Order: sequence, then C-alpha cells, then structure tokens
Amino acid sequence: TDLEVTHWWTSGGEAAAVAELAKAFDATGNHWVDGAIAGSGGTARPIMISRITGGDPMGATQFNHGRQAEELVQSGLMRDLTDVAEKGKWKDVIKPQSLLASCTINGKIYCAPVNIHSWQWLWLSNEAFKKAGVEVPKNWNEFVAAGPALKKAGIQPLALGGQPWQANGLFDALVISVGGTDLYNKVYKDKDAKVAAGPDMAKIFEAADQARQLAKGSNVQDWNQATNLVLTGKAGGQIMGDWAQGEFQIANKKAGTDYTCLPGLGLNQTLTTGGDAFYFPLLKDAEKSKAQEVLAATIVDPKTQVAFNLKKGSVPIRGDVDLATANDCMKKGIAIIAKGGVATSTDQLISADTQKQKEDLMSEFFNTSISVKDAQKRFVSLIEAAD
Amino acid sequence: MTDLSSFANRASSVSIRDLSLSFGAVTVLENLNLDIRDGEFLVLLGSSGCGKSTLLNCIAGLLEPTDGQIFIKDRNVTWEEPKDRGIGMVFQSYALYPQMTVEKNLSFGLRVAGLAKDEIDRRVARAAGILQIEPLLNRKPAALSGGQRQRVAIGRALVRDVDVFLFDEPLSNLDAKLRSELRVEIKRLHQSLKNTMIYVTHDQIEALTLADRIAIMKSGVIQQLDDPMTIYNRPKNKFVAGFIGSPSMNFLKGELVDEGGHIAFRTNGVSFSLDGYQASEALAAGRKVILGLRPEHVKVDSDIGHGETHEAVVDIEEPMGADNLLWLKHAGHTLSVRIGGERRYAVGTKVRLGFDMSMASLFDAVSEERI
Amino acid sequence: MTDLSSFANRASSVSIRDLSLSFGAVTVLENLNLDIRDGEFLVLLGSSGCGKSTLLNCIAGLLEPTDGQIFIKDRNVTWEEPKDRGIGMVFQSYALYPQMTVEKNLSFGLRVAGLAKDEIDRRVARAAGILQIEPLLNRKPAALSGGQRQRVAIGRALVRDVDVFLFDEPLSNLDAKLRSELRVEIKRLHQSLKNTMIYVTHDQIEALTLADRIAIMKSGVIQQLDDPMTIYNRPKNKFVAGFIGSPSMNFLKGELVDEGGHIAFRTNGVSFSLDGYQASEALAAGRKVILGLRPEHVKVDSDIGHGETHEAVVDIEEPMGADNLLWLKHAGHTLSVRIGGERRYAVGTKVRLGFDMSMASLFDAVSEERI
Amino acid sequence: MAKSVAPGRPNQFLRNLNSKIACIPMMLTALVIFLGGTVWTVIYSFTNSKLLPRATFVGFDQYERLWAASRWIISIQNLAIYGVLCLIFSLLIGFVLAALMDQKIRFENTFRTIFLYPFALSFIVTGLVWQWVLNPEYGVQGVVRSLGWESFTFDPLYTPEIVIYGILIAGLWQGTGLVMCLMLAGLRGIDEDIWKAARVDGIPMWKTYIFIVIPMMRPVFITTLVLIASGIVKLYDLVVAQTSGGPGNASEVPAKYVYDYMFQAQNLGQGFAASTMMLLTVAIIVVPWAYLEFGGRKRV
Amino acid sequence: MSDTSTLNATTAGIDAMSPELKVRSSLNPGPRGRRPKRVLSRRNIFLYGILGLAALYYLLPLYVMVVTSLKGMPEIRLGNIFSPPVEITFEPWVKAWAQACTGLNCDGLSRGFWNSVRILVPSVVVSILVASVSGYALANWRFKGSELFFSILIVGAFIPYQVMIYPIVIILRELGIYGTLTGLVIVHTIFGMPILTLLFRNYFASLPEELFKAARIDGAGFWQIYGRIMLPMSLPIFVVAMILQVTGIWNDFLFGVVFTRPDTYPMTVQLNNIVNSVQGVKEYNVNMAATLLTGAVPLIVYFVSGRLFVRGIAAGAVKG
Ligand SMILES: Nc1ncnc2c1ncn2[C@@H]1O[C@H](COP(=O)(O)OP(=O)(O)OP(=O)(O)O)[C@@H](O)[C@H]1O
Ligand SMILES: Nc1ncnc2c1ncn2[C@@H]1O[C@H](COP(=O)(O)OP(=O)(O)OP(=O)(O)O)[C@@H](O)[C@H]1O
Ligand SMILES: [Mg+2]
Ligand SMILES: [Mg+2]
Repeated sequence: TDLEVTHWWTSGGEAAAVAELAKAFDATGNHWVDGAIAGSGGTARPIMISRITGGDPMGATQFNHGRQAEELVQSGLMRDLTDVAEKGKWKDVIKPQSLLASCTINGKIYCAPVNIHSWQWLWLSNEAFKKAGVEVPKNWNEFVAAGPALKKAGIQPLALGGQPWQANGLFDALVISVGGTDLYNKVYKDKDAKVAAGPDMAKIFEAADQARQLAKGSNVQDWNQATNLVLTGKAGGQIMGDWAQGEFQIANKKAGTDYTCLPGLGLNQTLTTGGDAFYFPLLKDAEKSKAQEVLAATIVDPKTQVAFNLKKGSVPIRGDVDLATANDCMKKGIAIIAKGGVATSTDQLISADTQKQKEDLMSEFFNTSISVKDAQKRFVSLIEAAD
Repeated sequence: MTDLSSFANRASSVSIRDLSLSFGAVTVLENLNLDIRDGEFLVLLGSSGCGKSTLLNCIAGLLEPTDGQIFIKDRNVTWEEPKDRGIGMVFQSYALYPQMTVEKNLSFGLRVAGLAKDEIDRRVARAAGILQIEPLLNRKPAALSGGQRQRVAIGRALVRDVDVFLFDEPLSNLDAKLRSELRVEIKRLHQSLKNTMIYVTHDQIEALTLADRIAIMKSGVIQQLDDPMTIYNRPKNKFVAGFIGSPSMNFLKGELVDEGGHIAFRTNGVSFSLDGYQASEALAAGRKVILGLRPEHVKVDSDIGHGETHEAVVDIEEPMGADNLLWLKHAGHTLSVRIGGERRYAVGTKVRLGFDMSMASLFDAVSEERI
Repeated sequence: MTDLSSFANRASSVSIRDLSLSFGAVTVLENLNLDIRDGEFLVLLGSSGCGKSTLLNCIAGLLEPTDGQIFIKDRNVTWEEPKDRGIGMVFQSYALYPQMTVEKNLSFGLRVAGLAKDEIDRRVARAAGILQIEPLLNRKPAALSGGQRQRVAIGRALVRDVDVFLFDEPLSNLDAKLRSELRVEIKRLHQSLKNTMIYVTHDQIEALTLADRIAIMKSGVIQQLDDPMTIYNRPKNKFVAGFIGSPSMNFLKGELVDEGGHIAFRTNGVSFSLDGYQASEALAAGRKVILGLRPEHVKVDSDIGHGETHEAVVDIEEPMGADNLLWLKHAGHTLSVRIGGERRYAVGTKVRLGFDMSMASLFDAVSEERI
Repeated sequence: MAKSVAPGRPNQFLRNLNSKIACIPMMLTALVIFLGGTVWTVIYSFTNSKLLPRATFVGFDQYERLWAASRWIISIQNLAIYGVLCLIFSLLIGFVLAALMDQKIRFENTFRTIFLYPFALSFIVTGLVWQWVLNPEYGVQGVVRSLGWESFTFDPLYTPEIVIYGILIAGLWQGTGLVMCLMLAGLRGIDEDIWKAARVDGIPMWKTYIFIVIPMMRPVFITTLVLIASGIVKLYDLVVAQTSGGPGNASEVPAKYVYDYMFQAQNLGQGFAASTMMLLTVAIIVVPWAYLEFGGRKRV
Repeated sequence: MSDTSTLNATTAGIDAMSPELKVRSSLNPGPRGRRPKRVLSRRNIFLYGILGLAALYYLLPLYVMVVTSLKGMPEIRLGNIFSPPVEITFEPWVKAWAQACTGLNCDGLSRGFWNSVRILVPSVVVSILVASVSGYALANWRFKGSELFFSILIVGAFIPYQVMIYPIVIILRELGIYGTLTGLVIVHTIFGMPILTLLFRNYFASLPEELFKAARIDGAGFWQIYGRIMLPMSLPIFVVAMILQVTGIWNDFLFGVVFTRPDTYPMTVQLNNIVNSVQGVKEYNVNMAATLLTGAVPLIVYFVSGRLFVRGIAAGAVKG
C-alpha cells in the first residue's frame, strides 16, 4: 500500500538517511511516498498541521519529540500505537525511557521515535586551527581563548547560521554544558524564574555574549552552510547538534584528523535526548491503517535503526543495537548516553510557544548588541510565563 | 385597486399616469401625466437635466418608476420587461454592438427572441431597404460614418415591428449638415410608417420641424403641450417663450398704462401701443408685465407698414447669409432683430423700429404666465 | 541683424509664408500662405480633419512646421516658444486646470512669469471685469457651467495682454442657446479690444456672424479668403458654395443652351433663363455646368415678382418658427426653399416657383470653379 | 380595450434575480470568508488557543503580550519604514519613468517591457535573485572589492540596521513597473489641450507636472495607492525568501509574525491578536477611503 | 536666435508659389521650417540616460540569473557574478529540470511543471469567470446592498493571506474538499476576487451604458447580455485579468503547499524545495536555472500579451 510520509529531512545526510527508512518500508511490500518539505520544521510543520486538521492527513509525519503534536492527539486526530508498541516491546527496548514517555499521552502511545539527537556538540575544523597556529581546543573555554588567533588568520571563529533556532540551540547547549545539568533542569523543567534570574544564568549569558562576538560575520542562513564553513576550514567551529555529523560524513571527512567533535562542549558529559518521532494520523482507509502499523514497526526495527542513524549521524533509540560501524564521534555520544548522561530536551520540556519566544530572543541577542542584562531580564519573564 | 386604465385616453397609444421617479433623495419626475395619440410624433423638448431621458427610460422600462403607471396601447406595462412593451429605442450614442456586423446588429433582438431564420432575414431586408443600408450589411459599426450608424440604430428598432419608437437625442452627435439631412429622413420615415414616435431633444429646430406636438419640460414638469406653431406663437409662459426661438424672444420689463383710453405697455419712458394684441383676460393699467417680441416681429425701416415707430441704434450686426441679425440699443434694452441677409447696417447706425403687436406675447411679471 | 522684417506686409499682424507640415508621411499643410491684418477677426472654416487646428497650433508654436515661416507683428517667430509669441489661445475643451480656482487659473501663467503681485491682481481684475466672471473667481472649474468655463478660458488668454488671440472651436462643446450668446460676447470683445483674432470653427453661422474675413479650408488648402458676404453670395467654387449656407445651396446639373440668342440653363428638359446672372467669362452654349441656387433665392407663389415661373410639388415641410423650409419636387430634383414661418403648405400641394438669377451661381461641371 | 387590471409591483426579492444569483460567489466570499473570517479571527484573538482553536477566553492577555514582544515592535517599525518608503519611491520612480516614457521616445515598447517584466516574477523569485545579487561574497560587494576597492562595503542583507532597505530594493524592482504602467495610462488620459494651454501660458514642464498634471491624476494615484498598499500589508514572501527575517529579527514583518506564531509557535491566539492589529490598521486606513470612493458616488 | 536666423536668411526659401510672394519671402529674415534637432541634445542625453540607467537596474538581476545558470559551480565560486560565463554549460538547466532532489524525489521541476499547469488552468478560468460576472453585475445590474458587498471585498484585498488560512482550512474541511483540486481552485478564486472584481467592475462601468440598455430593449437577459454583448467587448480587461491570475497563481507558494499534497505540488513548492534543500554547498547555478524555469510561464505570457496588458490596465484601472 502506498503511504505518504511527510518530513523536513532534505539536506544531504538527512536525505540519505530517509532513503534507508524508505528502503526498509518498501521491503515490507508497501510503498513509501516521499513528501519532503524543504526549509525546516518551521516551514513544514504548519503545512502538516493544516493537512491533518483540514481532514486530508498523510500516512505518517515527522515531528520533533515532545509537545508539538500534543493537541492533535487530544483532539483525537492521531492514531493510537499502543498495540504496535506492545507487540514490539517498545517499553523494554527504547532507551532512554523519556523518549517513549513523551510519546505517551494518557497512557497511550502515539508516536514512534526514530532517533536521538543531542545538541551539545562543538564541531571543530582541525585545518583552521592549524592555519591559525593554535592547538585544536579541548573544550569551549579553550575555543573562546583561541578566538582572537583565528580571527587574525582571517578565519571566522564560530560559524552560526541566521535561522533563529540555531541561535536558540546554541544557547541551550551553553546552559547545560557550561552551567551544568542542575541549572538546566531548574530553568527548563521547573521553570524556576528565580534561578533564571540568578547569577548562574548570568554567567551563561556572559558566555553567550562571547559566542556572539565570535560568531559575528558568519553571513549564512542554513545550518549546513555553517557546517560547510567548518568543513572547508573557513570557520573554526560550530555548535550544532549531532546531525552535523552527517555532513562531514558525506564529504568524506574523518573525525580526529579532519575535524574534531566535542560532546557536551567538552565540559559537561551530559547530552539532551531530543529527536524525531513519527506520528500517524487517524485514517479511514483500513489498508492504509495497516500499513501505518507496518511502518511504525519498521521504524523501531533494529536493522532500520542502524542503517538510518548511521546515515543521519544520530543515536539509535534502542540500546540493543550494534553500532560497530559508527564513527568516533557517534561512539562518544553513545557512550555518554549509555553512562546515563542524559537530560530531557527542551522540545519536551517547554511548549512550542515558549520555544518560539526564546528563539526570537536569542536571534535578536546574537544579531544585535542588546545587553546581557536586558536579555536575561527578558529571558526571566519568558520563563515565568511558560507553561 | 380600481381599474385606472379605463380613464386613459381612448385614442392614445402611450399614456402616463401620475408618474413619479426619484433617485434617492432627488426627485426627477413628480406626478407627470401625458397622453400620446396613436401615430403621433411627440417631441419632448427641454434643457439638459430636466428629466427627458428619465421619462423616456421609464416608458421603455429601463428605469422603474417610484410611483404611477404607464400604458402602451391600453395595456398596463408599468412592470413589464422592456422587450415586452412593443417599443424600440434609438440612442444618442447609437449604441451599436461593436463586435457584430450591421446585419447581426439588426437581427440580434430577433435571434434572442428565437424567430425563424427566414422571418429574420425578411425583416432585416425590409428594414435595410427602408433605410437604404443594404450595402452596409456586412460591415462592422467601426467602418461606418456617423450618419450610417444612426441609420443602423434606427433599423434596429425598425426590425422589431414595434408600436412605439423612442428616440433619445438621436442626432446630437452628428454635425450640423448631417443633422439636417437625417432630420428630413426621420420625418419621411414617420410619414410612411405612421407609428407613434416619442423623440427627445434639446434642439428646438428639430422639435419645431419634426413634431406633431411638442411637450416642453422644465425640471421634470411639462410646461406646455401643443403643436409647434402654437408653442412658437402663443407660448404659455415666459420659460416656453424664451426656450423656443433662436435668437431668443426679446423680453422687455415694464407695466401697463392707460393712454387715452387705450391700454399700452410702458418701459423706461417709452410706450408701445398694444393694439392688435389678443389678451386672454382684461388688461388693467398698473399691472407689472413683461412684453415678449420675437426678432422677426420687429420691423426695421422699410419693413415697417404703418403704426408707431421707435428709434434705435445698431450695436452689433450678425450676418448669417440668408438673414441678418441686428442687436439694437433701444430705450435701455438690447433688442435682437432679424432682417433679410442682403440688408446691412454699420454699427452705430440709427434705425427706426416698428412692432407687430399681434404677434407679441405679454406675461405677468410675477407668475410669468401669458396674459 | 538688419531690419529685414520691414519687408513683411506692413499692415499684417500674422503672416504665414509657405507653411508646410507633415506628420510622418501624411502631409497636412503644404505651402500655405496667409496674411492676417492688424485687428482683423479671421475665421478658419472647414470640415473636420482639414487641418484648421494644425494651422492654428503652428501659429501658436505648439507644432513645429516642416517648412515655412511665421511672422507675428512682423517678427519671425517660427522657432520661438509659444509664450514668447504674444499669443493667447482658447481651446474647445476649455483646458482649464481643474484643481485650481478660477482666479488661480487666470493668474497661474503670470505668477510663473514672475509678475508682481499687484500687477497680477490688476490684470485678473480687468479680465474678470470684461468677462463678468468676478463672482466666480473662487470657484473651481468643476463648479462652473459650460459657458462660464469658456469665459474663464478666454480670460486666461486675456490676462496675458497678447497681440493675437487664437480660438480653436471655442463654442463647439456648448449647447445652441449658449453658443449664440457667447458668440455675441466674443464679437463684442473683439469690438472693444480690437485685437487680431484667429478663430477656428466648422460652424458656418459662427463664421458668417463673427468674421471680418473667412478662410475656407479643404484638406489643408485655403479655397477662398474673403469677407462673409462675398463668400456667401459669390462663392469661388462649388465646395465653398455647398459648405456655406444651411440648408445647402441647391445644385442642378445641366448644360448651357442657346435660347433665341439668350444663353439659358437647361436640365431635365426644363430651362432657366440666365438673365441677370453676372458671369466672369463668356457663356458658351453646350458647356456642362452646375447651377447653384440658395433656398432663399427661390421664390414661391406670391413672392414671385416677374419673370418665368416653374411648377413644383411640396414633398416635405419643415416649419422652424421664423422660417418655413419646403422641400419641393421639381423636374426630377429636390429643391429646398425657404419661406416665411407664417406661410404653411400641406404635403403634396402644387406651387409655382420663380428664381432670382442675379443671386445664383454657375459652376463648371468639371473644374467646379465659378463661371 | 380590455379591462386590464393594473398589476402591482412585483416581489422585490425576485427583481434582478439573475444578478443576485451571479453575485452569490462574490457575496459568499465577502461575507463568509472576508467578513466571517475576520470576525472569527478577532473573536479567537481573545482566547488562549494554541495549536487548535479553543474558546477559552483570556481577555486582552494576547494583546498585552503582543505589545510587550520586541519582535512585534520591530516588525511594526520595519513595516512602517518599508511601507512609507515603498509608497514614496514606487510613486516617485513609477511616475518619473512614466513621465519619461511619455516624451514620445523611441523604443517605448522595449523600455516598457524591461520595466514591467519583474512584475511577472513572484516575490519568492525576486527575493532569491536579490539575495544573490546582494550576497557580500559573490554579489555587488564582492565584485567591487575584486576590482580593487577593498574596503567597499555594501552588505544590506547581513547588516541589521539597513536590512530593510535591502528588501526595499528588491520590492521596488518587482513592483515599480506596474506603477509605471498605471501612471503612463493616467498620463495618456490627460487632455492634450491642457499641455498646450500650459505651454502657451509659459509654464515650465516640471511645474506643469507638479501643479497641473499630478493633481489631475488623482484617480490613478488612488488605484495605485490601493494596489501598493495592499501589497505592503501582505509583505511576507519577499522577506522569507530574501532574509527569513534576519539577521536576527532585523527584517521581521507583521505578516511573518502572524504566520510564525500561528503555526510555528502553535499559539493561534497570539497570531490572531497580531492579525487583528493588522486588520485594525488596514481598517483605519482603508475604510474611510473605500467609503469615499465607492459609497459616495452612485451611477445607474 | 539671431545667429541662426542670419545664417538662414541667405538660403531661405526661394520657391514660394506666387511671384509676388516669392519676392517678399525671399527677403524675409529669420529661421524657417523645423528647428534643426541634434540627436544628442541635452534633453535627449538626460532622457535616454535616465531610461538607460533604470533599464540597467531592471535588467541586472535577469542578466545575473541567466549568466549564473550557465556557469559551472567552480567558476561561480571564483569569478564575479557579472562576468559572462567562460564555459557555457547547460548542466544546471538539465539538473534543475530533471534531476534536482527533494528528499527522495530526484526528478527536478519537471513534475511540478505539469502539476502547476493542472492547477493553473482551472483556477484561472474559474476565477476570471466568477470575477467577471460579479463585476458585470456590480456595474450593470445593481441591487440593494451590492455596493456594500463590494466594499467588503475591497477591504478584503488588504487582509494578509496568512490570517485567512485557518478559517479557510476549516471551511474546506467542513465542505469535504480540503486537499482536492476543487478546493485549491476555490481558494484561488476567493483571493483573486477583490482585485479582479474591481477591474471588471470599472471596465464594464466604463462601457457605454446605452449599449446595455439597447440590449435590454432587444430582449436579451442577464446572461445573454453578458455572453453576447459584454464578453466580446472585453478582450483588453480579460487579458489583464489573465496575466494577473496566471502570474499570481503560477507564482503562488502558500496555497500550493497548504492546500495540496506532495504528488500534486506545484512548481513553486518544488522550487522552494530545490533551493532550500541545501546539500553541501548551495548550487547557485541550479537555483538560478530552476528560478528561471519557474518564472518562464508568466514571463512568456507577459511578453506575448504585454501590449494588451497596458491597454487593459488603462481601461480598467484608471477609470472608476
Ligand atoms: N442615476 C441617477 N442618479 C441620480 N440622479 C440622476 C441619475 N440619472 C439622472 N439623474 C438626474 O436626473 C435629472 C434628469 O436627468 P436626465 O438624464 O433625464 O436629463 P435629460 O433631460 O435627459 O438631460 P440631457 O439633455 O442632458 O440628456 C438630472 O438632474 C440628473 O442629474
Ligand atoms: N499628431 C498627428 N499625427 C498624425 N496625423 C495627425 C496628427 N494630428 C492631426 N493629424 C491629421 O491631420 C489632419 C488635420 O488635423 P486637424 O486636427 O488640424 O483637423 P481639424 O481641421 O482641426 O479638424 P477638427 O475640426 O476635427 O478639429 C487630420 O487628418 C488628422 O488626422
Ligand atoms: Mg438625456
Ligand atoms: Mg481641430
């Protein structure tokens, strides 16, 4: 049966990963109809939501883990996957459990997680540092220190794309990696405005200010263009999620020799476990409904998980797969997660609305010269109002 | 509702009863009554904006009256569609369908009505024959001269075999020469068809030459309805008198005085004997009146037969070929006088004037009605 | 520069020498010469498209001639800007600046020229006084009637204190009544200002009444330049004869025959004695000619003095108030005849006709020139 | 004569029935979509609807938040700057070009085609092209620098202070051709005699334009104004294609705020509040005008 | 002026008609005939200078697009955007048309082209028909309230599309035509309505009213007058409406993406996908080729009927 799947995976690495999913699904005798919408989640999500609420749903659709689809589920537009999950023993295999938890509403499972993404990665270009005559930094602080040298060599110290979510992600990475997991949880999980207003947070904003100085002059929009700057040695480094890995891989770069990755920015060995999940709108057509079940099962299937995540550069959602073929960076990530260095991602902790406001704030912060104090003040009121 | 139609004039072809029409707050026609006889050529004459087109559009059914009724051939058509009223209409701008040939223009209405092909052809051929536009049948309006277009526009009414023809200033867009030619043609057409025709114009020459009767309108009210000669020679009020005739009738303001038993008219110290004037009521001395004299009824020098004469000075001379128009200063007034084209006067010449009082008109100074 | 201008016609105010003008391949004027006397009122008369406006625009400097010269007040202005030529122009469409008050309309050109405030006021007041538009000074053109607008347009030329006034069909957009009123006003204006005026029209009544001399044009060529009476009574060719006069001169095609020693005109078996006709050349029998007779020179019944009479039948009657126009069938022709308004004939009546040959015109059938 | 009974006035509703039937789509659009949609939007702007509309009313909360958001303020400012400049320059450039084209020039058709062709392209395409032309590395700046002027800086799309002018350049490129066309039509509609009268009066060309011709072109200016203004309010595609609102929030516009909050932030209430503010602005500007233009004048 | 006049006086016209005039005019001083015009007069330099500069501004992006689309990527990275291609390659065009990928689909714009055509034709036809009939009714067959509806419609022209999406989604869902071609056609009809109705109404109002009256007397009804009298006279305004709608609908992205599904995505959505699916470096040449391909249809329509467009604009927009 033909099943239309919408997603916003259109960059080189992403497309290759999707191809694996499609291959696996087609192998079950069904047919994957690809509904890629380029841009980013921001462009694609409204279209998906319009179609679901408009009564013309696709077979399956990508969302980020977390609260994005909450209301769709509550309005009964989404399909209950509990049966499939039980059959596949998702409760046992999916790790960390928080992933499944955010698919669960009122005890029922509504989504199939497909991968784990973590934001707290600093990608460095070895070539750039060689040119600048500095050693490749081992953590964020060293990177900041190396900034002036890079600049002198005519190299952009920190690459940062213009899209708001990139600035936002960078900031959140700083919160957990520089400020520690506790601070992260207090601010985003507990929404503790006092902590948000406190000195610890102030330090984060100072760090963000440093990052802002280093990122000046990137002049690119898309994240992968920023990654490309690192990849070609035009920029020193980039804070970007593990999906950047895919770009290096496609360009045949080798971790360690061509580039270096520092999970947790080399400071705090904790990664947030966000990621993507597939949701399945309620369909009338029985055959398609069946195909949905097949797709859900296929997604969680170990073989698919390996093939997909290798291409995508993300971590599989189950601990029981063998990733011997994974490269160094991915192995580092898997190791951290296996050690329990996990935190819930912001997508799951705060609403899209607050997230958007935070993006606006960060985007403004990184592109203008508003003071650290003002930014923090606005951040506090935002956390206060968050639900 | 009582049967008002029985009150309509028996011999009448079109009857209008208490017609009122307002555009929003502006009342254009109010309680207008008019009976048009069968086969009559009626001209509606009036200055621009007086409501002539509005009245005609009501008759045609293109405007809905606010109140009142319209009868055509004794049938109440107040609420009927234009096409069912048995009328044909000719417009000032010709209103030919530009994308159709003349033949198509003529036959459009018939085709819409679903007539048989040969019947259509027969009628078109007949109309084209009457109007002598056979050679033009395959041309488009853009390839026709103004006069030809107007003929086609008339033809379009002709093919529909209607009882009543409505013309809305059909000749206004043509130049003087063509206008006088087509005027003759329309007159001839009426003489041969003998249809009822209602013709709107603000050109008094057209009105005078074409009409069996003229209805003179002023702001939606019919001032006088009479045959052309009566209108010209015995206008009912000052408006009608001034409206008809070119150049206008001369108006002198003054009062009636008793001169040795005879009632005379006196203005600026000069008096005019009123002998020969046929008043409709007794003339009382002291009454403020207006004397109206048409330019051709003032006689100059050798034209004067007998009777009193006055002195005047030539102010302006306007030779017009066949006629010569003199503007004379006389007793503080300017009088226009029409004389033969061959008689010329230099400006400043003194002349003697005589007045033909039997052709004059006297109006009350207040009501401006004819006395 | 030596004063060569003294060679130009001294008495002339505007002289046009060998003027040619083409729009691309279309030649509108070719080698046109014209001298207009100082203070003269010259009317350019011709049918639509004959090049009247083109000529006027050349004089005004709004069109550049292809060849030739233009002198105004003995100054060669061929290449001068319109504003420097000492001309004022009045347009058919009034061409008032719609968003300015009348006062601004009058004074705008003066303000642009940088005149002193009180001088401007003085001139505007004078022009407004002459044209009696003082009460309108603060209105905008949209709030004026057609006649008032035309007066303002004239005022705009007046304030500029120019030598020559150019009018391009200034009255065509007005209705008949207003037209005849303003005509008198323009005539009066000319009498008091004594400026040179060049006036374009296609209305022959305007031409006849206003002009000191009329230049009749046909496709860019001046056919006859003469005073109105000469043009009316002794037209140089058939075109001029037919163009002037309403209704048109009656034209009868025929030939000259010798009738007992007297040369007579013969058509359709009827012959007309030519006694009294003043030919400019000897009349030879056998020549094909056209006889032209104006409607007022055909006498009916009691009007006939002496001489031969013909029989005719009334075809159509067009009463026009002061006059009555008869269309008669006579020897296979239709003749129009003008008689007094009080004399009426029923259609079909037989009448006797007499012809006033001293007022007739004879044209050669080929060249159509007057004999 | 038949005793015809005078028929009464027919049913008013049945009058002009065909016309009413023909207008049903228009009436539905006007009532259901434009009016209904607007009312619906206004009502739900007082709720805390998130992803799906929910009738939980929260008073003016959304509006308070809206006016507290610096991004909204920036959006408004940007739209004001863009709107005013776009109006001025569109009219100015369009008029000047039209006036030049009206000088009986050669190659008029060629010039007109050149000026008008961008109008056939979408804002998306316009945005992409100008993003490219203004790209600091490859575009104008890069070219000038490679010619030897190393310090030359022309980088509007990546300079927050002037990014909106970068968008303006593209917007004008796309839209002035149509304005030129409208103006040209207007100029051609002016009575030739007016020009002649002005020349005889000795009024210089530029004064004739300013004091006489432009005031006469009021209807054209109004039509043009409506077209430009309705485009300005809707400004969205161009920004998205050219800068995505960046750098930072520097080129955000209200329509984008509405879209982002409705769909990305999944906060319909906020989006509705923002669109209500936009509608309010439009209403304040347009309704009096529409009343004057269409309500006041009647013809049969 | 005097220098030219003396010059001319010596050679001035000798060929007048009558001898008397010849004597006079041959002696006449001053210039004659048309003022000699230099091609490079100051006025002309100014006029064509400005027009040329403006033309440059308008042509530059097109030039850049064409040139870039014919270069290879290496050349783009090295050279400047204004230099003509050293080596012309049609590779980007082929790629944009048939090979560029979005997600898993690697058939470039070709599929979107036909989808766009399928959307375009019915949308243009229906929206123009509906708007022209409405404009006709508003101009010639007014009824109580018709002006009110029209005013609402005009104000509606100012409403940002984004605001209306949600209500329309709901309405189409309730009608059960969400995601169908019918739904999309309706959406395009709705949003084309204000401007088109305005144009048609103004145009029909500018036609002589007497024509309409004559047709009524001839017995033609509402639809007959529309079809047989008004339509044949309305070519210019139909061309304007057609161009506006073809460009508008062809260029539409928002409705195309919200109200269709991937297998019926119009070309613009695909363009967006290609341009935004950055795989590694941005392939500017492919982007430009894709952009040109996407813009081709409206551009061709415009070039072919541009003259009528200007005429129609004059008829529909200026009056009214
Ligand atoms: N649709 C309308 N709405 C409002 N007023 C109107 C309308 N049509 C006509 N009028 C007014 O009604 C009056 C009569 O108009 P109508 O057209 O009947 O005049 P008319 O006598 O035919 O004039 P004309 O000789 O200029 O054709 C005028 O004052 C006019 O302004
Ligand atoms: N700009 C132009 N280009 C080409 N031909 C023109 C132009 N202006 C006028 N003509 C032609 O020149 C001839 C004379 O035109 P002109 O306007 O002088 O006529 P007119 O005598 O004033 O006519 P009317 O009485 O209609 O005003 C006409 O045949 C006209 O078609
Ligand atoms: Mg009328
Ligand atoms: Mg003319």
